[in-house]
Amino acid sequence: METLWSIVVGVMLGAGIYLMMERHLVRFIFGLMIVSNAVNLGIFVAGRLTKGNPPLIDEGALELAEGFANPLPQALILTAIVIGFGLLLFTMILAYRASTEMGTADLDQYRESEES
Amino acid sequence: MTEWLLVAPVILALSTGTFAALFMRWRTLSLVVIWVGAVVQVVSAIALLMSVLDEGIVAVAVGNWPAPFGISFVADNLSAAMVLITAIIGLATVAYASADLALRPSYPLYHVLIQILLVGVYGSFLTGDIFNLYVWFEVMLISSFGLMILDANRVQIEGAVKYVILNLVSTLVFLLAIGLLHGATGTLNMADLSLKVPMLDSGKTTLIASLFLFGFAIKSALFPVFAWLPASYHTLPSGVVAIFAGLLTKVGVYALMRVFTLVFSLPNTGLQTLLIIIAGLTMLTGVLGAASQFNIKRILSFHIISQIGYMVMGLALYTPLAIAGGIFYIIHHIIVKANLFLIGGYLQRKHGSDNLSDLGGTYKALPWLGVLFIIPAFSLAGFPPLSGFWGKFMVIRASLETGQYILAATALFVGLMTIFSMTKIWSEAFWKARPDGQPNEPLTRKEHWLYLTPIVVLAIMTIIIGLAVEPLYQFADTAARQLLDTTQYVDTVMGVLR
Amino acid sequence: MNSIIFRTASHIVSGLMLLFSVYLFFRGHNQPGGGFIGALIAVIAFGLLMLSESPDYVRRQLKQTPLFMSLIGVLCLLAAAVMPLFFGQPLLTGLWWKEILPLGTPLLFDLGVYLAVIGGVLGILLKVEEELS
Amino acid sequence: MAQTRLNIALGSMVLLPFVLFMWVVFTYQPPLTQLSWPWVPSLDINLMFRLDGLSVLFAGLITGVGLLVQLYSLAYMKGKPARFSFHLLLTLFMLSMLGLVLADNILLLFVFWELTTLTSYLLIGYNHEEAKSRKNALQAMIITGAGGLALLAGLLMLGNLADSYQLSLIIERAPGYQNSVWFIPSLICVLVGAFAKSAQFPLHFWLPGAMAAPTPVSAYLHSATMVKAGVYLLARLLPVYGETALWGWSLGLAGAITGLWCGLLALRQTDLKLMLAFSTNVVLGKLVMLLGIGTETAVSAALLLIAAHAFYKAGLFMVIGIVDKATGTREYAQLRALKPVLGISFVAAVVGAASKAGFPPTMGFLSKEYMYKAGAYTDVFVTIAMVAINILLVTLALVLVMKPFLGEKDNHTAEIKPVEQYKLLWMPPLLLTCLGLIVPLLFLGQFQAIIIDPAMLAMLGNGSPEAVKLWSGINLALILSLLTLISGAVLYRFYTPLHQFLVRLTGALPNGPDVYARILDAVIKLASWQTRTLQHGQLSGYTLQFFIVLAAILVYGVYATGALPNLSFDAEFYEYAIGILMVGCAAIVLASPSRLTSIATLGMIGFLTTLIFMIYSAPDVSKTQLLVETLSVVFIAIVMRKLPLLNTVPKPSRRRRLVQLSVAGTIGLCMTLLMLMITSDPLDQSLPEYFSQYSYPIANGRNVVNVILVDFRAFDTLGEVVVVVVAAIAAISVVRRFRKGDEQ
Amino acid sequence: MNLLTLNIVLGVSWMLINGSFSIFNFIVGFVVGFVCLSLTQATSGPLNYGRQGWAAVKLLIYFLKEVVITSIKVVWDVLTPTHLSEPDIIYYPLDAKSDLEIMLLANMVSMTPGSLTLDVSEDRAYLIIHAMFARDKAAVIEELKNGLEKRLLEVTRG
Amino acid sequence: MSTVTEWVLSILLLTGGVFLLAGSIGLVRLQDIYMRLHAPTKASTLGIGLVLLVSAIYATLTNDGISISELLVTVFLFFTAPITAHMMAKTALHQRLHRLERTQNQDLFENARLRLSPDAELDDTVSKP
Amino acid sequence: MLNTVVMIVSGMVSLALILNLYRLLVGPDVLDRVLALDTMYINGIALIVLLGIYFRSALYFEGALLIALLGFISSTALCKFLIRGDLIE
Ligand code: NA
Ligand code: NA
Repeated sequence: METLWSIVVGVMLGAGIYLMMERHLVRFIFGLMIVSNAVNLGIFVAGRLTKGNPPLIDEGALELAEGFANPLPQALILTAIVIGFGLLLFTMILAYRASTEMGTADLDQYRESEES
Repeated sequence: MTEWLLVAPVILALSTGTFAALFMRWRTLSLVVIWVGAVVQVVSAIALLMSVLDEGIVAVAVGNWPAPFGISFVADNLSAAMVLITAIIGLATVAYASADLALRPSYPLYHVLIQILLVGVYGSFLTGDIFNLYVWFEVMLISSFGLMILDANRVQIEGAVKYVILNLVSTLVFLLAIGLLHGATGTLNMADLSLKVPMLDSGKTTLIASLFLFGFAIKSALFPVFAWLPASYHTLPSGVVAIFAGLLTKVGVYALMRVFTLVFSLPNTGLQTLLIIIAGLTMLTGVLGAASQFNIKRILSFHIISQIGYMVMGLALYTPLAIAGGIFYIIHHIIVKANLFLIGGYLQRKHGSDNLSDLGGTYKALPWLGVLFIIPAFSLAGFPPLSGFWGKFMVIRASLETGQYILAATALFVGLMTIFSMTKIWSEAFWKARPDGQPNEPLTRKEHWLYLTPIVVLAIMTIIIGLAVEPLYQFADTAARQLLDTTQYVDTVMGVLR
Repeated sequence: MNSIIFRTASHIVSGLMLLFSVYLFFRGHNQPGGGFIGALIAVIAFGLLMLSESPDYVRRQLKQTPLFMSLIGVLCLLAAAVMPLFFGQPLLTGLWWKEILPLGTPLLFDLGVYLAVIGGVLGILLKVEEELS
Repeated sequence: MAQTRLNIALGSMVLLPFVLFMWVVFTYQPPLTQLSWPWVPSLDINLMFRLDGLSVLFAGLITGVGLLVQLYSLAYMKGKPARFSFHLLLTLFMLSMLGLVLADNILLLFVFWELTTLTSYLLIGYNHEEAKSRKNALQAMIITGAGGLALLAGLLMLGNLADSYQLSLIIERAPGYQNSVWFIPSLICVLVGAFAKSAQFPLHFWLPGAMAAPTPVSAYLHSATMVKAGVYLLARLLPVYGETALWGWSLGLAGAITGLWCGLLALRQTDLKLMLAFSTNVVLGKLVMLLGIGTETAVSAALLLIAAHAFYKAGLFMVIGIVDKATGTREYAQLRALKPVLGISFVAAVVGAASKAGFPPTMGFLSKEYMYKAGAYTDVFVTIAMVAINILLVTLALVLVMKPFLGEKDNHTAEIKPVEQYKLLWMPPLLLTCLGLIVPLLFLGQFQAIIIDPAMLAMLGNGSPEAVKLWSGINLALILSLLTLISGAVLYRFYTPLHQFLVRLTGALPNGPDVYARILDAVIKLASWQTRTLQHGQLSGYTLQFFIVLAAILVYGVYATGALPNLSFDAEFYEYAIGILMVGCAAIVLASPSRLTSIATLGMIGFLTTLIFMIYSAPDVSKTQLLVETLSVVFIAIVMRKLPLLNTVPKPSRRRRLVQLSVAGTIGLCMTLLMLMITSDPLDQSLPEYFSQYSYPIANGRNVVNVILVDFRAFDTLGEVVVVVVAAIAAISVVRRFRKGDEQ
Repeated sequence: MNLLTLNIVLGVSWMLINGSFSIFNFIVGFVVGFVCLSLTQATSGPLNYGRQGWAAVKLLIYFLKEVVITSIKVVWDVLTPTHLSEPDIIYYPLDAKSDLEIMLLANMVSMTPGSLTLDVSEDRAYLIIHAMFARDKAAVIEELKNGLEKRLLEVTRG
Repeated sequence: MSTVTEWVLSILLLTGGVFLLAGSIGLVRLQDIYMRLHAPTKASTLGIGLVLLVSAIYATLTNDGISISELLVTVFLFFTAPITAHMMAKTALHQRLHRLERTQNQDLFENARLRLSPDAELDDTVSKP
Repeated sequence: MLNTVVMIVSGMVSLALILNLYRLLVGPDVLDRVLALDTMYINGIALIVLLGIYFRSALYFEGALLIALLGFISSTALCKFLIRGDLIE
């Protein structure tokens, strides 16, 4: 399983990074979203995959059933998703503001600040 | 008591920020909260430092979960010193911002965001957990985003876009690196990692370490991934850029130092030579960048990069003297660079510009400001016995001792170019005759002192650091040894049991 | 553009969603759910109301500004974090009062998450709707 | 009131050199007095001072000349702005200089060395509203600063050689260094530093440039003190390096070239002050040559010359200052017949010039005699160079006296004000120049006993071989001296054609300031070019740059690793289906020119990710992912309306697309490899097991993921929530008070 | 139906999602539902709760029957190659008055195959329906009047 | 669980599948947006309803407690599907999307768009497409 | 047997999803894509419920409820945006 998902993560990362290198602000954001997803997935896969045994302690039991899924990467991903969400929201709204101010979404035309 | 002291900076700054935000409508109350908070942070940071000096490395298991399972907060010499410097810069910024930003529409929010920024910085310095470090990095990053866009104009928004986009790249890679490191070792606690990483095969270690190096390199603005810094810093209001310039990149350097000593031992990653080259090129490109600029903030921004090179040089050489030099340099640089930006901001406020061509006549009009400028400027340029000389001296000596002659020569040349830049500012802004029609905004007495007090205090600190080298060297040396010999750190962290 | 059908239905659906949100929040400690998930559902519920009525309507129903809500949330987090310090325990140690009710500082903590996230995300949503439309 | 305070301040600063002079005199107990306080013992940098013959000679000159210059300045600077800071800087400079010559620790010496650079920079740029002053101050700063940094490297290496920074220890351990690899590099670095400070060719030009400073500064810095710092250092380190051939060669060559070339340049000048400045270069050249020879005679000659030069050059500078003050010009073309008005100055000038020319029985004459003696025993070329240099000095001395003071007035001549009414203006120069005459005539024995012998002892470990005498019979040196004087006078006869020739010659050759300016210019051009290249302002270029770096270090890492992981295709068909769908969706986003399709596809990707989390036992994550994804899509749909279409930005070129593709592909591939490597080994289970074990009994929660979030790792969550709240505040601030209409 | 009913529905829903039917759970659900409603509702009406329960059950059964039967018709049209449909726009005069009545009716109309609510006219007099098989407009209207709307109004008006 | 139940469940499930598939086929095959709205709204909703019903019964039979919480989803879907459809129809009207020529009373589309009564006279300002 | 049927029905639903995908890509109008997306939500829920039956787990049901909620919200929100003219290509 990990082989498949490692490959998928690699492809997604590649696709996202490709988009992040583009000139259109929106394409960058698309890339950002894909890479965020891929990174979360990467953490998940690196923490090993388990099918059908979520880290929930059954009623009456004191600990998780044998062969439980590793809860730690899940918790990490949750934190990462939330943080990524906050950053993404900010980025999108900044993108709106920027493209409205500059009149373009072409990142290469955002050069005013660096002209002396 | 340790339980309190170790978490106090984070909690205090967070409470300060939260209450200030709650009382935002009552400006005075909000300001009182901010001032009290900032002062208390300094006090608590001093107490923390004393306790570290007293007891050696201290640690606390947050949530009372023992070391590899919960999150640890740890303070060794390096972290405690960084926390104290941060608190001092935080207080200085509060004072300065009270003058510099008071007329802006979002004024109260600046203070709130600065506090949250401090939360992130303190957290980064104190945490003993690599994922927790990521979280604090993000806290810092998002509040820096916020500070960048408050009341932003067109150019500032543009700078912010570059800052945000390029920093997001770093963040994502950093996060991925943590995930993979966890996948390889099954742990996140840095002390625990330092025990488990050596068991990995070298290929994995090198690759994961490269990811960390890349992520931190962006944060600390190393060659060739520093573009975000000169693209954005100069657009910021001075009250903001001083804290950015002083702290943010240094958190990146701190992270490099921590991770590449504790988690990965730099020589074992196969990246040492690379880092040495990077350090040299960072110094060089930064200082050359500054040589081509004619705007105070831009010159200073490029100089951040070149100075970062010295700090990383300390790490890259990986001897006690070199790392002590790097640490000494960080401490010196935070104070000096923040101060230079504060002075630049004062000039900008007074004369409506920070372009060298628009400035002039300052020495004649405000000779004491000239003196206040000379101290940090020539300290940055490495003139003995000011603070900047010592760090430089240590890393250059270390590089000679390790046979890195080219690196030493580069460092010396960069020193010369730094002199050139600083004298350029001095010559244009201070010595040159006042240009015709230069505006001169009168400041109220209160504003005047809010501007000057932090400048004076930081200048005095620069001198004190320069003169009281012995205790500081001892301190940095201990810090370096703590970094290089991780046993004490690991024992302390893993020893805090439920 | 107004639609009686949509408006009437959205009130019901958003009520249901808020209920679901509270439910998920409460049982989060034992079953999938928790503060963040609950909060996002609540945000979506309010978002639905915002779409069918107006951002202003949602603000009036909330009575408090989203910022205030999130600050209260952060205060809950801080309280949960600091409280154990006064009992001689490290920061964020879970304190439980099982004898009275299954309550503990982790629940207060989760409540903080819940409020803070609702306030934060809803704040952006309302602002964006107001400014961009 | 303010005036009184100023006077008190000035008075105390004037008195300070005197006090220090007295302190030196009374503290010094020949042959050696050492003082020491700890400063940075861990780095072997301590406040160690050493009063021996050499340092006392210099300390005496520094404080003595310093006192006179301060007095002279009181008169000279009267009515000028910022007098207080002028005197203050002068005092600070003097203190730095004093520290330099007294330091018994090479790093302490370096500290003072750099302080003299800094204070002299501020003094040279005293007339800072003039662009030329600023430029020349910077020039001096850069050159001596560069030298200083080289010196630092040299001293560090020397310290490592000797395993100590303590000067006396280094000298004590001296003979054993030659075998070390650091020896020659340290020698070179030290020489660069000393040459830069002492204005040796080709770095000589900063010194004349420094004449932009007020005349008292020139009189002090460029006669007795700062420029001698390099000479002092060479003299100090003579026992360490003097044995090597390189030392002799480089010092001899540098000194000779400096002496000859600067002598010619001095003759070419029309500004009297510049002429003096260049002749200072000449003297420095002579001193360096003598130290290069390094024999006892040469060292005595050098010591005599140091003292002689300090007396006459400071005096002459002051005289030029008086002339300048009286007439408002220093161009000799406009100066004639000053003698009647500036009589005392004329006397001082004549005495000073005599010493400069080596006319018996002045100090200058003495030093020249010894110089020829030293040269005669070494090398014929050295001797010829010495004679030639001294001939030039004689001519210069003649020009200095004859041109301005004698002759008849004509209509080009400037008005002369009677400035000699200020006693403080003429007394110091007169005293100084006359010292050059009085000492050899009356106190020669004492001078040798108190100054020369101890200094020799300090440098060479033994006193001078013979007593210094004015008359030692007719010998080669005397003949050469005579020859020198006659040749100088002859040369003065042909001064006008010589001057014209020199003007043409120097016009044709590259001059120092130009070369300096061109180098500086080239560095700044290089800087601009590199900054344009690295900091080009195109954001997509930056991201590309960043990712290329990432790809490069990953490839390096993979290359270093070499091992290929083993693959296992054990997934079920629906897993493959989801995987393929995800890849397909990613491809659609890459290829689609439509925003809406892209957004919908992004939604799909998010949804598929949700499915993955759901399948692999992560219910909380899958819910969160779903919610976040939906909200993200909603937000992006709202924001998208205000963003330009995808086709508003030009399509990347084919080449660029290829680059992007290969960079992105490389990173993706490397990450896949890394993940495969990681997942092929088993994961340490101690953390999950701990969580499983304690989640319910202690943390009272059955949902372990939630327990981790609110208890085990609650601190993460705290930070995460702060991020969300701040993101909200920031995002709201971005749009607040801003609408599209606000632009107008 | 009014807010209280809605509140009770929410209370029951709470029990449903909790999967445990107890008084305590219902009370909790009711209270939570109350808070949720107070956050989302614009107006509140007076309490008027009668014997609509039975009518509701009757409505539900009728509705499900309609759905199943006519669904098959649509499926047939979709799956067969020919197109039997004769689409039309129908203005259906409303007896239902309150927001809730109109909404429920519109929903049910939409869910019964063959007809789809497009909108309600501004003056609330008509339901605008898109019908797929509208050979006889009047019949369609009549069927709705006597079928769904009558039963619905029995539920809402008691 | 008896075979009969299993048969019943299987048939119900299959029927559900058929409805779901039919809804999607309708989405592809039907000729204008108004008619395309009919198919998923009804058939797919019914299909998912059946699948959920099976799930509920199956869960009730296999677990010890009764699991009717799936019914909540069903109710929710039945409640929201027509509203979504209504919103889409409204959008289609608003955008004056292409409509099948066969549709009778074409002129009423504009009335519907403006939510006017059928007999209302459209003034000149409202241009018909 | 039920498992086999579940597989068969899953296949049918997958086919339905592919048909939706076709409509999503073909359009012709934005609204058609929205409708396709909405239908995909429903089919997605069906798949998840089937998964729940297959794995005999009740955990998937909540995912289904969530998707139902979100599907409703997104579809109506998209319509709202379309009517407002927010979504222009
Ligand atoms: Na940063
Ligand atoms: Na910085």
